[in-house]
Amino acid sequence: MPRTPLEPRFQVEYLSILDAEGNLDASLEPKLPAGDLKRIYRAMLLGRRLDERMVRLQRQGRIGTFAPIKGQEASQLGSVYTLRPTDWMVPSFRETAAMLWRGWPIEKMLLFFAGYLEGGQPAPDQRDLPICIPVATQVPHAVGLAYAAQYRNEDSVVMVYFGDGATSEGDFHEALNFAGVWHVPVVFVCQNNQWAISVPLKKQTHSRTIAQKALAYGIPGVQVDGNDVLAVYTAAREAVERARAGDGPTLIECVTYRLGVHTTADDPTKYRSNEEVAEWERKDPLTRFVAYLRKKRLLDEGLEQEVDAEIAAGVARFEATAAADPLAMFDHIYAELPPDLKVQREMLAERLRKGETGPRRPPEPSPPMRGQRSGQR
Amino acid sequence: MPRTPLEPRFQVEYLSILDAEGNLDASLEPKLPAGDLKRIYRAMLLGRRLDERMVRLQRQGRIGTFAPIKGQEASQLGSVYTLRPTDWMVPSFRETAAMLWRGWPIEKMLLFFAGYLEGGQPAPDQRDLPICIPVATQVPHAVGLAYAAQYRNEDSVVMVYFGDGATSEGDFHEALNFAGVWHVPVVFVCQNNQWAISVPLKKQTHSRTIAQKALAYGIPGVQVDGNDVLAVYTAAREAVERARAGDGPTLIECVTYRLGVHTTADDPTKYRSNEEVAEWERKDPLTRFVAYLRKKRLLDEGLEQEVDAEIAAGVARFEATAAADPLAMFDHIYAELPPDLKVQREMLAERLRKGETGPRRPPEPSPPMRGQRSGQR
Amino acid sequence: MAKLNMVKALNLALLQEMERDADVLVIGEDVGVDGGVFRVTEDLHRTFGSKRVIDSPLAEAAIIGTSIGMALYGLRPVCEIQFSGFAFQCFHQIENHAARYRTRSQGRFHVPLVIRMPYGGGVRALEHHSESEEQFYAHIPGLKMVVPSGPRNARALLTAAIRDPDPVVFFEHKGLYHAAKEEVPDESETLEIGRAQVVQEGADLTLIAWGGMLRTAREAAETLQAEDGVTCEIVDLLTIAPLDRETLVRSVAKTGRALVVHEAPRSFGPGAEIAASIMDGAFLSLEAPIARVAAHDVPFPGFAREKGNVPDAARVVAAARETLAF
Amino acid sequence: MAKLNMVKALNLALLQEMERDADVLVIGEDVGVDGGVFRVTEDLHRTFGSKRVIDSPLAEAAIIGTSIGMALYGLRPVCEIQFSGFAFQCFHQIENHAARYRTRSQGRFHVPLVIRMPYGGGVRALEHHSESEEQFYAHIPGLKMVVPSGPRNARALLTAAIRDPDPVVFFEHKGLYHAAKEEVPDESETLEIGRAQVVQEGADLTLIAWGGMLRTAREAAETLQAEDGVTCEIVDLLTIAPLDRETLVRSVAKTGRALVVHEAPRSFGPGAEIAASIMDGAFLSLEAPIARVAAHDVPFPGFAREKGNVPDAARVVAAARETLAF
Ligand SMILES: Cc1ncc(C[n+]2csc(CCOP(=O)(O)OP(=O)(O)O)c2C)c(N)n1
Ligand SMILES: Cc1ncc(C[n+]2csc(CCOP(=O)(O)OP(=O)(O)O)c2C)c(N)n1
Ligand SMILES: [Mg+2]
Ligand SMILES: [Mg+2]
Repeated sequence: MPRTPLEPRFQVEYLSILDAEGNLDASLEPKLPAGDLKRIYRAMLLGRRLDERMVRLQRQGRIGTFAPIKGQEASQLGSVYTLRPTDWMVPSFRETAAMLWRGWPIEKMLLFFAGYLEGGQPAPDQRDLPICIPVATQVPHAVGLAYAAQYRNEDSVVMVYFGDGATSEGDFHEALNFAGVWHVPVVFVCQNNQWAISVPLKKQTHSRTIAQKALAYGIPGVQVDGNDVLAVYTAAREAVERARAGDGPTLIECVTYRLGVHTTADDPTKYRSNEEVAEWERKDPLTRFVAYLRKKRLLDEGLEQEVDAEIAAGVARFEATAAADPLAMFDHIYAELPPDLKVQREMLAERLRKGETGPRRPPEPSPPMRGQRSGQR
Repeated sequence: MPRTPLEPRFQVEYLSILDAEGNLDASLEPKLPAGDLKRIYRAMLLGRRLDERMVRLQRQGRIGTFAPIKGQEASQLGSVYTLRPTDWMVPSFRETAAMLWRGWPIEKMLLFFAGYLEGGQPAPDQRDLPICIPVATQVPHAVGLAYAAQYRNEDSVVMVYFGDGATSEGDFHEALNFAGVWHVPVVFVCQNNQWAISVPLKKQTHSRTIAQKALAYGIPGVQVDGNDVLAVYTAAREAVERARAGDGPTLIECVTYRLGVHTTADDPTKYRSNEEVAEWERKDPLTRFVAYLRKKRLLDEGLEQEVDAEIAAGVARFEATAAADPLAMFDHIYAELPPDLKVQREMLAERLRKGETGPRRPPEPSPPMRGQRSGQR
Repeated sequence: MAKLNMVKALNLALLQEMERDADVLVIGEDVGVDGGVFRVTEDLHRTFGSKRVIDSPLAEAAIIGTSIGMALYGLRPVCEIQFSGFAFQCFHQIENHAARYRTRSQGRFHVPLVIRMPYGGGVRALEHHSESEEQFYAHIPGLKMVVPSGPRNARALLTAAIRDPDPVVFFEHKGLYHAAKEEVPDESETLEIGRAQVVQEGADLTLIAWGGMLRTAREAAETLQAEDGVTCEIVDLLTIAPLDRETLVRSVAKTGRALVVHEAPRSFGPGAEIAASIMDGAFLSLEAPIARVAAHDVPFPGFAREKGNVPDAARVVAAARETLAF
Repeated sequence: MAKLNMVKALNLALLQEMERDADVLVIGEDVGVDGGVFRVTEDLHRTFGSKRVIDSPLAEAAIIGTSIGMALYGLRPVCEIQFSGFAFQCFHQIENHAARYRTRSQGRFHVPLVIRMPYGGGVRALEHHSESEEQFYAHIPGLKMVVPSGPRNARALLTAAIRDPDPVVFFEHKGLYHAAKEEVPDESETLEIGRAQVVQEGADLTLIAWGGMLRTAREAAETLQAEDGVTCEIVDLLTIAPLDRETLVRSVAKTGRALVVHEAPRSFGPGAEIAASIMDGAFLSLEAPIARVAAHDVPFPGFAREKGNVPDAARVVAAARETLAF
């Protein structure tokens, strides 16, 4: 009767297969087809190179502020690779590499960050939600999609991405709690990149891991080395299979690091040391995967050039896009435009005819998904 | 390197000292002064009897809908007893017994449920927040109070009450997460009475206990027999001492039961069986505490009459309250009434003078904090 | 044809739409076994089971957030927020997402969602159980905001809302739930969202109201007719947004005078847009400023004082006389 | 006296109020070490430490909710919501509690809270980073809603807001942060909350604007003066709620014509209350309907299309000419 520890005691596992030094735990090595290993690496490289290119485009003012992914390629590809086209992918705002894998064309990504809503339009058959900016608000959408899949007796699985900071939001909590009660096929992928803009994890939550937050919802939680694409893949595959088998949701914490700026409007030197960054650069997910593939003789020559050419072509298509027609802002408000909006549209058309106003890039400096630094600074 | 269980494994304790059969675990028996044991029992009895009286007052239409506490007296008194007057008490809407202990006069409680805001006014020196109706929204207020106490280097502790259903709200999550990061002196008391209106705990969350939700915030969580006033007291004292010593927040889950209706507008027969209720009536917190006190020869004669007299006096004072002056609705909006509100006040005064309108109880049937049943049903 | 109160009429709309379309489901706190705290979803769980009539955990943001996900998948969730006073908990999901996914995805997705909420006062309820928040939803582009005034139009509008491909916030006045019974046809019928109705023709003054205030407007009109020989034209707005300016302007162009009555606080309330819109469209016909009779700019004062705050017929009559005498 | 942009001016107000009153503290996402994403709280953490300048976890509802608790205790938290587009996450804490504790506790408690938010568009930002939500706060009784238009009044109004015993929502237009520098006196000064300012006298038309739209109104006034020989009276609202109807009515009683310009969507927007209030107070002086130039009733269309949505001087001039020709 007295003080009884409740059994079973709760437990969270940490999974790592390929460490920063390239050491492999062969007993856990997943059996992935050579072709897939190559495709995964190519996608990671594409993400890395496009990221670098986008930073330049932003500096040139050709796109607005965006959130680079450098350092998180393994977390994204190791997880998204486990999805089928009929599964759903629900991104936050830092999943460029995963979104490209899911079929988003480069030019759409660029259009999005150039302020064109067209960049947020998924293909008609594509089961991806557009980029979601309000932190954690997409998580309940993923749970709803998973409920609908179950309701329709389809075996599709939903994978949703969010950051460590997102776990502090009420929406994260409510969504995981619903998922636990409903036992729906959803995989929660937290890219714990150690920072929420300038706020380090220890200021974000007092819990030792993000994974253990799963215990609050009675669902499995696992922590993986997010820079180890094999470990991420292994954890994600387990979670996706569990979901598809009807055994409910899983929370995966990918321990990774944002090697670059939070967004192109951010100055990380204000809040973190170069030593810390250097420390994590040694754990670069690409480096260790390259070492692994080299041992397996799976590294193709000229891959970089190939990837850069693909990026160049995408940028060219983006540059070729016509200036945005302002009237299109009335196209997708309601299924049918109400009378007053028809009038507003007509008045804008009138002004455009008179040349009173029109689409041109305002003079202001290019600012922020999360703020802009003082020009003075 | 591979799959490593993270140490330490997480653990949640269950605490029970005096069981339903009145068996005592002497090794854990708290050493409470006889006088205090008597005061605690008197307060539990007062809560129970006032509850019964309020149900009658509501049926007579003399007060509106309210939330009875029957069955939760031990959870409330065992915890609130551990507070000093200089500590803060933050209620939800079902803490009548705890609020009386904190010094709220009976007539104020009645006024509140009769639709008089005066019933929500704490005494000038009283460190209690008024009843809070939106579920879980008071929890962050408690964390803020605790932060302020720490900021001012005062050693006051904050105790906040909420239900099992409240743990599903985002505000619960965000508040506990902040408390964990800030390490502030707050005690979270969840009265898990098994039901959120018609929703049973198993539909509320898939976690085995509410206590284990503390693991998500890296704070201690304990589950206690909420119908065992000695166990609740022991857990609460530990938590309050921990908080006062600067060792941070605690989540206490009191496993109890709402023996009555959710509110006087509720019909529990729609969603739960009489067997279940009977089952819990056998675990009545008063019965076992009476047995305990009888063994200790601490039961006073005529206590019931005394308590009923106190209630009668309070009801009389309530009945003696003058009709509400409508103009008072402008008294506490801002420190200074803005010009337009002065005008609105003047217009109402004018209408009252003309007798155009005035304070009278509208004809509608008395409904709900949580809804009203169809008159037809 | 059956005589139903608003609760039963709404229940009928839900039942028939769920029978008609397997994608329609109901979700909210206590909407299943309990049948909803006002019994609007009574017995639906018996007929359709707990997968289609979902007793959700206690979290408004997730009720709307997960319903948005279901809607994106192609389902048609009808959400119940137990009281409109608790809908601010999910306001971000409504404003950030329900109202925007069609635009954000450029038509690839849309959100056929209905969000039902009991609203309004005069029912001796506490804080957060007596307010009128229509203004907050009316100002959100991408949403529609509907408020029925009786059993028959409630049933027809809810049916239309469920079939509408876009998100509709649907307010149900607590005071109307059991107020009056009306003949409601057995076969389902719809009312066009976005159309106001002239429910009484008149020559001297246009009274504009919706939901619970329509009764008040009718009462006032009777008094004005009887005591002043004044005939009022009464417009039942039914849809707050998109606002039917055409009907409002046409009426005031005829009467030259208008009075809006609502339960929401006066300042920055729905009456302001209605007054401003009428001024835009009927300026030259206006013989007096458009009057607004509304609650004071105060937080809910407690039901013991509510009578002095929520507009009643006497206030409307007094304001109407001023407008007529202007 | 120093020439400061709005960022530095706001920073000065915070610095001086924190020096003046140990109960003033700052809380928000990235307000500490980072100095805020717009640098408004720059260096405050160095001066006052992390207990007074709190880098909070990422949760708006708890930022406001815990700040309410601090305010109830007697502290004076100045909260930063990183962008006004994310304030709906804490809207329930603002509406349910910040605005109501004084009333609920009948004066035993009050909530001396300031909620700062960058708002507004025209800065090439994404969704939720470019909207103008003042209307939502203006309609909440118990709140005050302030929007400065330049460095000096921003500093004076923020100082007043911090000293105000009641909750103040304080909007800062992103486009103004680095737009212009102004002389700002070294010693702290305040501006009365609830008072609009006539910033330019004129005879023919009253232009009403605030925040980022004041520039637009001034520009339009210059064009109208130069090209049409029309003199505009410009009212800088500064406080949206409680609305300074007296100043508005006095001006329009003189000019007979008025035009409101705002970035928020037109329908059920702040312009409606302003128009309706002026009609109430100056009906007989009105020579034309009060014009409203506002954003369209659409969700944010993306910054590539923003130019066609946010009002600019050309639109104001065109609308003004219609009003003048009415
Ligand atoms: C609800 C909300 N609040 C604030 C912001 C501003 N903001 C954008 S990203 C970000 C930090 C997110 O941190 P995390 O969740 O760890 O994701 P990361 O950026 O590290 O990938 C913040 C505060 C936002 N977009 N949404
Ligand atoms: C935010 C919010 N949503 C809904 C309600 C309506 N409501 C009042 S009490 C209640 C159930 C609360 O359950 P629990 O937290 O377990 O507390 P209990 O009533 O069992 O004491 C609900 C849904 C509310 N008051 N606030
Ligand atoms: Mg992060
Ligand atoms: Mg409960």
